Amino acid sequence: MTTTRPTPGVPGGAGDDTLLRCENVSLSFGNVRALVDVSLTLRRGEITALVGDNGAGKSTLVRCVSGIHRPQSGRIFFDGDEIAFHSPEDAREAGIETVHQNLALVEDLTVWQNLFLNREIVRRMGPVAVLDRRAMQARAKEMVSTLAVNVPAVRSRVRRLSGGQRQAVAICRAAGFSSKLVIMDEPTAALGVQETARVEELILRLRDEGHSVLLISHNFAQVIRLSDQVWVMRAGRCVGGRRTAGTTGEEIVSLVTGAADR
Amino acid sequence: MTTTRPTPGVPGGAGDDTLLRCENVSLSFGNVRALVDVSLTLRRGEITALVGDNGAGKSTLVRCVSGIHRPQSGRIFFDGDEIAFHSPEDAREAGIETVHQNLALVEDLTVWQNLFLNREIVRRMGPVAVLDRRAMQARAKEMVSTLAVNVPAVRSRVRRLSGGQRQAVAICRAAGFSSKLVIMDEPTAALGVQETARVEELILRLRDEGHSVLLISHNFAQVIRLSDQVWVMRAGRCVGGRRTAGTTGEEIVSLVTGAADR
Amino acid sequence: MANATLVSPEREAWSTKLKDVGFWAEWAALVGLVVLVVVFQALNPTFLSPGNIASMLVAAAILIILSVGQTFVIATAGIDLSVASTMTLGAAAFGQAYAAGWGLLVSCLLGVVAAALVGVVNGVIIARGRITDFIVTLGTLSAASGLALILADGKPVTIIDPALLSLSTGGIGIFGWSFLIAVAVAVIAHVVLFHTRFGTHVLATGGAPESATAMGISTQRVKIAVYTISGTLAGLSAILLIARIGAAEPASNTSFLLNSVAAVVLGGVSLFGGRGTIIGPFIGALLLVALVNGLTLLGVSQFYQPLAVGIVVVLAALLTRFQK
Amino acid sequence: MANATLVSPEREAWSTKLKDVGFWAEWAALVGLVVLVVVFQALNPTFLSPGNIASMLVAAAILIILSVGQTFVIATAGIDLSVASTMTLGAAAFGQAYAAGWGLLVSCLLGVVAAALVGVVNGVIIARGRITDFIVTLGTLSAASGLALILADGKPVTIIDPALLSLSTGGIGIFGWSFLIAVAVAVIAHVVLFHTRFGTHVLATGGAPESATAMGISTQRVKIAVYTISGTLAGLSAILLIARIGAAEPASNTSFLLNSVAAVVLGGVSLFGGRGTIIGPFIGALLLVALVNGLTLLGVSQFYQPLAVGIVVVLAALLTRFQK
Amino acid sequence: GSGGSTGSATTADTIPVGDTAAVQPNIAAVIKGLDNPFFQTMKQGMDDQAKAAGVPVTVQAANSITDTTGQADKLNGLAGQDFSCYVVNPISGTNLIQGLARLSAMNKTIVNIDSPVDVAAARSANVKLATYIGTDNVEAGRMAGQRMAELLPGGGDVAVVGGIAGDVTSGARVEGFQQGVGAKLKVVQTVAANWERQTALTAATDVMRANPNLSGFFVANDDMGLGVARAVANAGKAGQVKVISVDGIKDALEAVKAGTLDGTVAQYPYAIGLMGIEACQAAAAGRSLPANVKAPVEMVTKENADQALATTPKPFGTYDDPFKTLIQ
Ligand SMILES: Nc1ncnc2c1ncn2[C@@H]1O[C@H](COP(=O)(O)OP(=O)(O)OP(=O)(O)O)[C@@H](O)[C@H]1O
Ligand SMILES: Nc1ncnc2c1ncn2[C@@H]1O[C@H](COP(=O)(O)OP(=O)(O)OP(=O)(O)O)[C@@H](O)[C@H]1O
Ligand SMILES: O[C@@H]1[C@H](O)[C@H](O)CO[C@H]1O
Ligand SMILES: [Mg+2]
Ligand SMILES: [Mg+2]
Repeated sequence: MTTTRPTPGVPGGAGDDTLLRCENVSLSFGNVRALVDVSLTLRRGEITALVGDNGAGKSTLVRCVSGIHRPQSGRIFFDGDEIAFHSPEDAREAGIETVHQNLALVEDLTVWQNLFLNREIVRRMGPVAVLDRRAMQARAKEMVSTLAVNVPAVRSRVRRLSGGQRQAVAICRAAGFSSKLVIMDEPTAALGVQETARVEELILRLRDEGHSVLLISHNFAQVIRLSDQVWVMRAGRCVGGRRTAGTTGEEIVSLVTGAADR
Repeated sequence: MTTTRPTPGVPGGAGDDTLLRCENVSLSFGNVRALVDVSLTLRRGEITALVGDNGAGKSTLVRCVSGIHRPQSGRIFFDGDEIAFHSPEDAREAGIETVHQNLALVEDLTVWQNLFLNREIVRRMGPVAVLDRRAMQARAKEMVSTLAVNVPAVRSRVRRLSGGQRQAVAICRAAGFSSKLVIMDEPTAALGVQETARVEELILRLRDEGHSVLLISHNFAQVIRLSDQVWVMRAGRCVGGRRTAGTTGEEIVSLVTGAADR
Repeated sequence: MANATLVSPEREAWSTKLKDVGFWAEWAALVGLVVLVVVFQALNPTFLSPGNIASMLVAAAILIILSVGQTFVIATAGIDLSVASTMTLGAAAFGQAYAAGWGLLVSCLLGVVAAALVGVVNGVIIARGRITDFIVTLGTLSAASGLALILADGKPVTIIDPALLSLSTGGIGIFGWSFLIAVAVAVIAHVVLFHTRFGTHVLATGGAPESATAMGISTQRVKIAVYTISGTLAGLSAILLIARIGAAEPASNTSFLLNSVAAVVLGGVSLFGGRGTIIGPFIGALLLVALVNGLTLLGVSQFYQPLAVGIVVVLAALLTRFQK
Repeated sequence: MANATLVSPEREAWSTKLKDVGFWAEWAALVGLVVLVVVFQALNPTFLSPGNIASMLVAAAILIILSVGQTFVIATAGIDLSVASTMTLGAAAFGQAYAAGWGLLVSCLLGVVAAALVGVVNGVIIARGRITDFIVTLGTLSAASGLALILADGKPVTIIDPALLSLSTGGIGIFGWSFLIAVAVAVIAHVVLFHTRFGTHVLATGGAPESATAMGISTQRVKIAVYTISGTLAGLSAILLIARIGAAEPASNTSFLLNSVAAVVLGGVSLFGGRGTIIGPFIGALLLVALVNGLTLLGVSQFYQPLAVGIVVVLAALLTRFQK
Repeated sequence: GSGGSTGSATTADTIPVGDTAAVQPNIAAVIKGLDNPFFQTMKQGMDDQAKAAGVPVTVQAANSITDTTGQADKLNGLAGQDFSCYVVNPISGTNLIQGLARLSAMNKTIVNIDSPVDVAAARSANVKLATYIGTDNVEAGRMAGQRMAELLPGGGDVAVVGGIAGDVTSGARVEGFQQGVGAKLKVVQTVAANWERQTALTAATDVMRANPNLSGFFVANDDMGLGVARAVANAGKAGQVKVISVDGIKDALEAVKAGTLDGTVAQYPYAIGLMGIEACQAAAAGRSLPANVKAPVEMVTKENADQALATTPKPFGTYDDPFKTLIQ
């Protein structure tokens, strides 16, 4: 078993089916070096996992890819082109949907309004575009029922939902719009067994439907179960990558903790 | 393997070493019946786990015990006396510390201020009691270093911490004050492997030092690993209890999902 | 219809709604208004005479329009302290144009544009400069009233225009034109807030700016838009004000500021943003106008009026709690 | 010392602090004040004459004290719109007691107690009734000024008292007594906010009320306390006001309301609560007073003054952004 | 009233005390609020006279006519500077006392115009006023009351629209009005309209509704008076309900001429401002000033409205200006 160095395009061989490539991405907050020369790639049609300790920089990397932060140096390529998103809207336009760790829900809006936030369905009525509430509510019901166990009413405000129900809504939203890449930042952290199982099913289904998935998780069993490729971050750096088929939970733990280096 | 019915004082036999007992506790929010006749007990010096799907009512039960909500009916006994907490302060006075699912941190305060929130150390200076910042900071450093891996600076504001770092702070706070019962609502949900391991160590240490622990977790492997007793909730009801030694992860899953009833 | 049945089981029962505190909070203004009307009518039967209703509605028109603008701003968790001064500036701009003989239409346009520009400035500074709404609009409060004084050289311009006069005195039945304009503004605002993408984005920006940003909503653009709306409506109010008093004055109109915010808050809109209705502030404005009207009708002494207003405002807000 | 070394590695370097936007936001008022002083002094050398400094400091005293009270309230994410009216009520109570011949001390006490009571009422209604601060204090704004009018029968009481006169004219060097009182109030407030349990609880209540509640802090009690502080300080201000204008007047002092909030916000305190300093609002108040004083010294025309004030207020706030 | 003298120990570099007419005063004025044409006219009177005499004058005003402390701050700002004569129009009887005490201590000339400084307060603070020029607001109200009684010989109910509740000037005018109307007229209601035209309009509408038999309004200033007149017209009661206000601003004079307003008590702020500057000149010349100068007041009605309009902002009648001769 050889350690694949995080050289762009290399892990696992082929370079053509690369969907996302980060090259030496760095970002600091004041004197906190959240990302230091991070390079990694993500293949089309695969589930790629990103693991690492708390504060390792995983969410920060995700936020760079989804247009919230802009890297201070380094380049990001998506679907063949170098990208420089100016806003999350750009990333969504380019086909990247994200389930953020903080879920990015608006508590005072209803479930269906959150699901269609900035993707609202409208009907033209003369010069004005009016929201098609009925269509959105019906579609929302479908989206939610595929995932949640205690299905939240799509007309209830998110404020009333339990932690797990909220997570389900956020995941539905990311999965609900045809996108090339779905990023999930700890999507099952607050979920129960049944919900977790459903989300895992959904992640596999997304892959089978041709989407690529970037999954961040602290649950290594889950990572081993689902992913095709694992990247490991430690203290802002990407310290290694493995094809999942050729690794074990123990090896990943040792990479995460740095035991492998010693 | 016999199913212990959730009869107060019964699970496992002995009744005298009961620390907490809930009898037919019910609570509704509008028409959401979050708790329906919940009865369970918790033994002194043990780790008791509470599991159940999202929205099953676990956090609501915890909030009743820690003085945030008051049950609409039913009784709660703690340490031999019936209790009717009017505020979380009462619960803390009685010796119940809680790590809430939402962490209950104040983002704009520093780590040490959060750790000592409403437990501030003061120095008398004539008629006035002045905060002993130095003492609190020193103590805070000790508390934090036992737990976190990427130790957050105790003087930095919580707003700057990563999700995992915040969780560590909240746990430190609950563990840091001598209490009879420490309640942890999904304490490792956002934690990395190393942090999770440390929290599990800490939970065991708390037990060994004579504290009782109520642990809520969706991670059944963890529940089996740590707990002495498991209670299962489903849709607001407590549907069963098991001594951990006599059960398996599979049985718990079937209780949670309701497969056992069919 | 398939769609209808799909939706109906989720429609909350009215009985549940009535038990919900949030529901009452949103309708406190209505309850307050009804109580007030009953009390005043019992004490003085002229209160509900058609003539008095008509004059109350006309008197409320300006406040309603300002409150609608304020609602958009407050829904984004902002506040527009400059509404009243902006209205004054609009009036001053109108006055100068009219005095220069540019005609009614151009003058109206100029008044609205001047006020809208203040809104744009507010919005741009707040959104791009990322300065607290409170301090920016406090600054433009002062700056706009200064500009109005400079423009008008501190003097009122008497405007005698038949069209404007009929705007303030004519109408359909007991509904004066200016009140009907206010109703039209409120209806449009309701549609915009609840039936357009923009409206949803306004609520999202107020409720959870970070989440809105993460979903690709440009909260900056939304902020600029709401302040522009508020400014534009202040300009429209300026025209109604001129029509009402027959003059364009550079006077400060301070009472409109606090009253517009009070109407919004009494209308159940949270100052923390993210929630809002248009009907609430509409009724809130009516409540405030009816209150002063009723107290005057009853001949309550001028010294006791502020006390009575204060108590009623607090009681109206307290209603939300007693209903539980 | 062992303790010191334990702590020192965590002390953020100044260079880091200077790069931090939050740091500049908190000190914008100071930067603004320094810029203003430099500009005014360059344009008119009497600006920094001892006499002018002395009169600016005295002029700032009342605003400083009101802003300190307002800071406590704003730190809990509230707002006290009634400060100015409460001060008026305090003055009216003082005036009646003094006119009745009850002597200076009793009159002062009564004035402060009356104002403190308004604060208690605010706090109790807000905390127990759970009504938005804005609407409650808007109500008491009106009610307190009504009470002041009723109490005084709408007439001012001239207060000629040598002790009060020396309070407003005497002092140590360029520091008038009233300014020294304001400094003392600010120092005590700073200690309370940052070196007592209560202060921490105030910040926690404002920053995350649910978390504070979960930790057993009675946010209700904290709310009542901060409004009582604000009311009491308004009462103290009333005495300084009487000393300054030589009369207890029931007329409203509206400009103090917006100025007190402006001073707090310019002082870098967030209206969303949870953060705060005392020195910031202190400097914010000085900035606002120096601004008007400087414009007067320069002989800026009356019409241009509001415009200038508005622009400077926004620029002072913008400073926070340019520093990055 | 003794004349103030220019120059003092603290400002030795300025013109020494002298009795020649060539000695020019350096004048600062602090008046109430410029958002009302009344005060602008006052300023115009000052500016015109200063220009004519070639003396410098700086006019500052409070932010509004309720801004007592703000006005005090402005006076204090000017007090530190090198002016020899201060013209003040205080918002209340005492709000400027502290600054005036400082000026008196420096031997500056203080000319009090329009609203008087409280005599007792001035005495106790050692404030020496060179002269007072102004109209008696009680007197102005009384004139309005008498006129109202003439207009309504049969008696009836009248209402009063005041400024901000608790305002001193408004209070004095209302008091005078009540004295002037006599026994036949009854004041049935007094409302406060905050010196705002819009508020006055709304309040007057409501008052007429409450008192259908109302036959007259006394309004504490012209701006509000125009709003009340409009309310009367809107209610279709033009001519039926009389409206009299105070000030004599141009728009009000025109309204009187047009018959929408039944009268205004013109106070001629122009003359007050002008005489204020003259007083400074006279004091600088070492003349001794009269303690009290009554500024002209005219009851403007439809009969003399043309005359008033022709000379506005100057008074149309002749009036006594004792300073004219002093500065000759
Ligand atoms: N906006 C910010 N300002 C300052 N520091 C930040 C900010 N966001 C993140 N950080 C810091 O950057 C580092 C990386 O944080 P990040 O959230 O990316 O970690 P993570 O790998 O997602 O951790 P976790 O598993 O706990 O979610 C942490 O030290 C964190 O404190
Ligand atoms: N304050 C509240 N108002 C209304 N409904 C509530 C409130 N708190 C909880 N609920 C509802 O009560 C039910 C139980 O929620 P609770 O948070 O106790 O679940 P949980 O078992 O902790 O779930 P999770 O594992 O997702 O945290 C849910 O349906 C939730 O929507
Ligand atoms: O004398 C003035 C004017 O009448 C003005 O209209 C209001 O304030 C008074 O003091
Ligand atoms: Mg993360
Ligand atoms: Mg929970």
